[in-house]
Amino acid sequence: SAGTDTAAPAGSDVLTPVTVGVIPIADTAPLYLGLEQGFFEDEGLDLTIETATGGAAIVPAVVTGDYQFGFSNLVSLMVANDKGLPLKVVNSAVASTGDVESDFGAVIVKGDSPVETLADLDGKTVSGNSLNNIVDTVMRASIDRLGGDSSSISFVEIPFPDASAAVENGQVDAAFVVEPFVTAAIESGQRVISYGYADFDLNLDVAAYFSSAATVEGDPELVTKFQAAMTKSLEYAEANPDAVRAIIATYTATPPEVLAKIVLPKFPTEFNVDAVTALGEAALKYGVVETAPDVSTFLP
Amino acid sequence: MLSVRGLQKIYKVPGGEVEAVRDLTFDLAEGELVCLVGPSGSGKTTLLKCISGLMEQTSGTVELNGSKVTGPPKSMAVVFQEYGRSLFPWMTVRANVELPLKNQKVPKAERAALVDAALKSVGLDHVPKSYPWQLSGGMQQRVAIARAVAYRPQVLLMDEPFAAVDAQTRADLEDLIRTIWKQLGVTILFVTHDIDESVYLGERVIVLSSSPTVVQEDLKIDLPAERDQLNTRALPRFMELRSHVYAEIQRAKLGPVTEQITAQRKASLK
Amino acid sequence: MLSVRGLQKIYKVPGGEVEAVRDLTFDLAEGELVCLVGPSGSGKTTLLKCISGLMEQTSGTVELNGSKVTGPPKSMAVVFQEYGRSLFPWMTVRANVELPLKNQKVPKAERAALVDAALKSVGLDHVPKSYPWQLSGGMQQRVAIARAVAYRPQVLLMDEPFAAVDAQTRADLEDLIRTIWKQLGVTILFVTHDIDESVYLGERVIVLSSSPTVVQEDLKIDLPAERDQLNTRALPRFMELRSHVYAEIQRAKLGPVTEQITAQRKASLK
Amino acid sequence: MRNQRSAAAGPKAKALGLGIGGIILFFLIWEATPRLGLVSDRYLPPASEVLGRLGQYLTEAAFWKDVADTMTSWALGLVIATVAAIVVGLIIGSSRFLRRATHTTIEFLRPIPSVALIPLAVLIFGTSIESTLLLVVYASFWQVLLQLLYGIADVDAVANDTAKSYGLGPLARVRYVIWPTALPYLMTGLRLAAAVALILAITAELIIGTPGLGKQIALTQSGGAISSMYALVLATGMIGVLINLGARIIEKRVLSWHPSVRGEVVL
Amino acid sequence: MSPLKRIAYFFGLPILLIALWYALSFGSTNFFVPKPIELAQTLWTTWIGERFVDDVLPSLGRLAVGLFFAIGLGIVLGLLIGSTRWLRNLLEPLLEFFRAIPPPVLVPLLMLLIGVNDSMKVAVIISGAIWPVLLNTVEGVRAVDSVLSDSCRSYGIRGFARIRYFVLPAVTPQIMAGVRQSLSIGLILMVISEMFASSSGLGFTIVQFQRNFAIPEMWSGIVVLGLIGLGLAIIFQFVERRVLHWYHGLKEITHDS
Ligand SMILES: Nc1ncnc2c1ncn2[C@@H]1O[C@H](COP(=O)(O)OP(=O)(O)OP(=O)(O)O)[C@@H](O)[C@H]1O
Ligand SMILES: Nc1ncnc2c1ncn2[C@@H]1O[C@H](COP(=O)(O)OP(=O)(O)OP(=O)(O)O)[C@@H](O)[C@H]1O
Ligand SMILES: O=[N+]([O-])[O-]
Ligand SMILES: [Mg+2]
Ligand SMILES: [Mg+2]
Repeated sequence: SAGTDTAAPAGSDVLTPVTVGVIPIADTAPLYLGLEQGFFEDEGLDLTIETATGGAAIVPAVVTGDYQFGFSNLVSLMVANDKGLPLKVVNSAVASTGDVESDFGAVIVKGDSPVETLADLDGKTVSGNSLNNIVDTVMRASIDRLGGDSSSISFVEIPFPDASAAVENGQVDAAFVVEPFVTAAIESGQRVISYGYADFDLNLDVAAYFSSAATVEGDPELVTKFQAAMTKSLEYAEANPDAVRAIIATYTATPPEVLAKIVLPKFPTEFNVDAVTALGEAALKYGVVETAPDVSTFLP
Repeated sequence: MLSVRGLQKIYKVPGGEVEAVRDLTFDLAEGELVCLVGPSGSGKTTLLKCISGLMEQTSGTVELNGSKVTGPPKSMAVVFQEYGRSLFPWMTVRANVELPLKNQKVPKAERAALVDAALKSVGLDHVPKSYPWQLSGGMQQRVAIARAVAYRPQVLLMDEPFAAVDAQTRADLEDLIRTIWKQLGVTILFVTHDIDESVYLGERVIVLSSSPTVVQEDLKIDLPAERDQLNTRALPRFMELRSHVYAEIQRAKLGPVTEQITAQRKASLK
Repeated sequence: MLSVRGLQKIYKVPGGEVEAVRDLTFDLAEGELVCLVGPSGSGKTTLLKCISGLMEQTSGTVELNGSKVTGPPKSMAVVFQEYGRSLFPWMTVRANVELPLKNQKVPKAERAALVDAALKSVGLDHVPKSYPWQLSGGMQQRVAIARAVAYRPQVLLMDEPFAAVDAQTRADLEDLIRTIWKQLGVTILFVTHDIDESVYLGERVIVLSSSPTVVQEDLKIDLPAERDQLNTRALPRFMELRSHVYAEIQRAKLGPVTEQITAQRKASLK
Repeated sequence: MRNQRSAAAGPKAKALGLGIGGIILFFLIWEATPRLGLVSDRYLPPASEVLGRLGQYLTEAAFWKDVADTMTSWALGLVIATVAAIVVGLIIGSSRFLRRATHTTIEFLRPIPSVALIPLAVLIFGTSIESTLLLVVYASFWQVLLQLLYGIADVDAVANDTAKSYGLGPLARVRYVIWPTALPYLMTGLRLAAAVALILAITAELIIGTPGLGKQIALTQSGGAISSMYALVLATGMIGVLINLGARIIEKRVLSWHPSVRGEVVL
Repeated sequence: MSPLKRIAYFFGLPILLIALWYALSFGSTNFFVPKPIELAQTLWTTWIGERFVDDVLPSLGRLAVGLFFAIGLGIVLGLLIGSTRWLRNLLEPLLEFFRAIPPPVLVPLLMLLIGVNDSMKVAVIISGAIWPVLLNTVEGVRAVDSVLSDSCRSYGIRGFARIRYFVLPAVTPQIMAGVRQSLSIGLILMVISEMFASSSGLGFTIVQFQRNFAIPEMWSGIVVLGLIGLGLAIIFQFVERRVLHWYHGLKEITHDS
């Protein structure tokens, strides 16, 4: 890849500017890597990464065309699709590790908690970062699959950074957290009872890159270029975990010693259609969407 | 010049009405100096507020130079009884006196001269940079007087302007008012509690009844035009006049004169 | 009873100092009624504020019954020159007068009697439910007086308490003060601008020089104890005394007396 | 009042000393809370650790860049909001008709949280500084406006009559009477607004992700760098203290005639 | 004022603005910008019924408790701090420090110290709504009329009596200015407090709508907030007229002329 760093794209001097709105977490490392490695430049794209802390700021910007692409979890995109928002999924982004013993998202409990599995959570209080979204959908599905009763559980919203403290202080019985808080929780003596995403499906696509319908229809060439660059970036990230850890340090505030220990997600280039279909059905079952997405048109 | 006709003022208060002024009718000729006396609470301040267009009367009219007064006329200046609150605490003494002139766009040099002269005439040329709240009560009141004097109004309404100043200063200020009046030909309506003062100062003294108020007496002061603190006050006619006013006020205080009696008196005066 | 020794007050103002009172020394015996006169701005209000412990003097001492005054003593009441601002606008007239008594935990029935009597004595028994801002200037001032009277203090300080009331009411209030003074044996220090009033009211008149202030004259008023508006004022001795005070004030106004001269005068008085 | 006078000897030094004393007391309590195990130090690190981290930040150029970004939004937003509120306030405040006619609308718009306007802001301005500005302006505008309206209502009747009787027209009265009377209220409004503007600048950065201290706080939060996060929160608070200090100095100058300021000099 | 005029004043400008909005949004198809009629329908279907009882009422309850304490504490602390110079010097930097911390940052800390419960949400409301009352009270106490203050002192009215009969009424106009600010800030913080560690409430619901792209519903939630604010303002005005009748009398001498 050393060659691509310096080689100017032959033929076209002028790069097409493209802005992607993302959340600055480990999940979006491939995009940063792709920028660093020049994969976007190779495709004739002049990439600008804009960060936001959630979809609330990214989606409107993509819809208005301020950003050409955005990053969001899949259930949010299903909801948007359900509400008739003109958004299109264009590329895979991040998925569970395929390992039920180690993933980047987990349900944690206090070290001395009697809770052993998701099925023991009946009647208890559980937190997720945002309700009626991917986190509680996968938890509910797993609980019910294990013979528990997800409707007996009261879910509350607690942001990932504060969830471990809430578990420790007994304010919630269990919490869904993602890295780096999974590692931190385990180190402080808390226990993982379920790697939530992997438990739902070993290879669950958690989030995706999307664009507006207007961009997809009006500038298919741009989308193709983005997809090509993204694929290269995802492959590169998947192959170079150390590079991933290194680049995360540049755009997050996670201390390096923590970064060295966290579990990285998978960066697939293709969607796991079955898992997405199951996720859609779960979202429908738990009332997150009114109609399950038609996966054949929902995915690119 | 200034004509008050059938003026009535009723204050609306929660749970009732207060008829402060019942029926006042009198005229001020151009360049007259008239003193207004009356018991405490007889509506002198109320009357002044109506004349100056600051408050709307309940009925009756006030006319200045033939046109109805509906808002404060520019050519009028008022010295308020509550002198302390009529000075702006955020301005120095000088700025307080200067403000109306500045507002009238009087050129700077002329303005400075007028302010200096006015402050000097009330004996306050040494404190122009002080703030009102750094002054004694009497000094504050004199600032308010200086402001009115510097403004050179056509009509000057003064509500007990000397209440807070000492006897000597009061005498000086009385003479100042008469001097200004003669020099500038300004029309003055002067409210006071001091009977001697009303006689000494005025060309006419109007005595108000107690509330609800009517004009109880309208007395011509036939003293010489040139007055002087020592000699004028010693004149037998002065003594007569002050005794008359005193008696009238005492009568006023005995109780509100009924409209009937007032009507009679009015008729008899014509 | 009340002893003022070498009192000096310097106001600090941005960019300098104002020496309002230079050196005041005098005594009030228990149950005395002393009038204080002096030119406008001579520091009468300042002096009263120091005596009542509302303001700290720069140097000198004030002693009440042998102990230094450092804060407002409970047994003292003050009627302020700025009467309008000394009344609580959120309380009715009655509540204003009643408040100090309530604060002293005077029983309800006694309180009501005291308030009624005080309001009646100043001629305001018809407006107890009005608010101060619904009253005329003179009425407001009388409310402040009623409040002090109802309080039955041991020492009563009054700062031009009659400035806003009419002549007739003033005469009535003067007699009221003398009556209260005789009945209750209260010690009174009374600031006024009216020379006749000071002589008529006081057992002694203290004349202040103009600022920076010293005592210019301390005059015993040797009039009969029983006074009456018509006869007392007509006494030749009354005329003499008022002329004397008048002359002193005029002298005071001519300029601040130097400390030296004051010292001489003090020596010669002993 | 008595103690005010005894403080006359070096009152400024004494005030400063007390203020610093209060801050030290606060830090001591903070230090003790995790050390005594009242709260786990994984969730609330002791003050010393956070102060150390803050010290480190102070040497980093990136930190100062964030501070500059936040302060730019703050200052711009505050100025726009204040100017707008003063103009609107003086117009509405001096007319009884407008005061009544706008009442419903103002009371309806005022409690709408700026944060609820984030989608709208992003929709109109994207994630540029204007989005943050919109939120800052919206939130602080009402603070100033309302205080100003109350201030205008407080104009002394006699003072206003005096001005009217001397022929001061509505504009002159605004300048010479209404404005000075409302100024103390306005200063309080400004101090309220200054804090709200800072809060909104940080909150907007936090949620929208425009560059500044807020974004950095969000990053440290999601990155689990807890002492860094508290160090940044501390920095935010300190900026608030500095802003208030500045406001106080301006106030002392502008309101030297006002009882709240002069009372301490004279009595 | 006649009732008719009152109604005209109340609805005049809002109707004008809605008409303008209607005209402007006529041809618009923007997903994020609602239309008046659509919004009115959504408002009705979304908030009337179960949601009102489950989400709006509990929020209002917390708001009421929070405001009660914010106003009470603000007045008490304000009187204390305003009349005690050393206390003011001691606390002012600290108070300014806490005032500058954005609630979204404060929430995790309060969660840590108080827990995930109604008390925490009430604490968030207090933490923000207290400032206008506190600041206005402090400033008001500092600016009380000197002659009135002297009157009190000379009559030996001190301590609690001084507060009750003098300072408190004198400062009430300023306090009311602060309270009015606090009402809307409290409402804002009610929303913010429900954005974290929550599972129901008006604020929570609005944020849910926003996240789930239920845009008309989200706007209808904002309208509900505005209406609640308006309701608070009307209650407030009623109370203020009562508490400050002397003040309005005092000031309206000229305003009416
Ligand atoms: N704002 C008001 N509301 C109700 N009543 C009022 C108001 N202002 C004045 N009054 C009443 O009107 C009457 C006349 O008051 P006004 O102030 O005009 O008297 P005045 O002649 O100026 O008295 P004074 O010589 O004592 O100043 C009084 O009885 C007073 O109580
Ligand atoms: N707060 C203040 N700051 C500065 N100077 C002041 C202050 N108060 C009073 N003075 C000055 O002190 C002097 C005495 O004032 P004081 O009010 O005691 O006079 P007074 O004898 O009561 O006058 P009057 O009869 O006019 O009420 C005046 O020169 C005044 O300007
Ligand atoms: O307006 N606020 O969201 O604080
Ligand atoms: Mg009057
Ligand atoms: Mg005085």
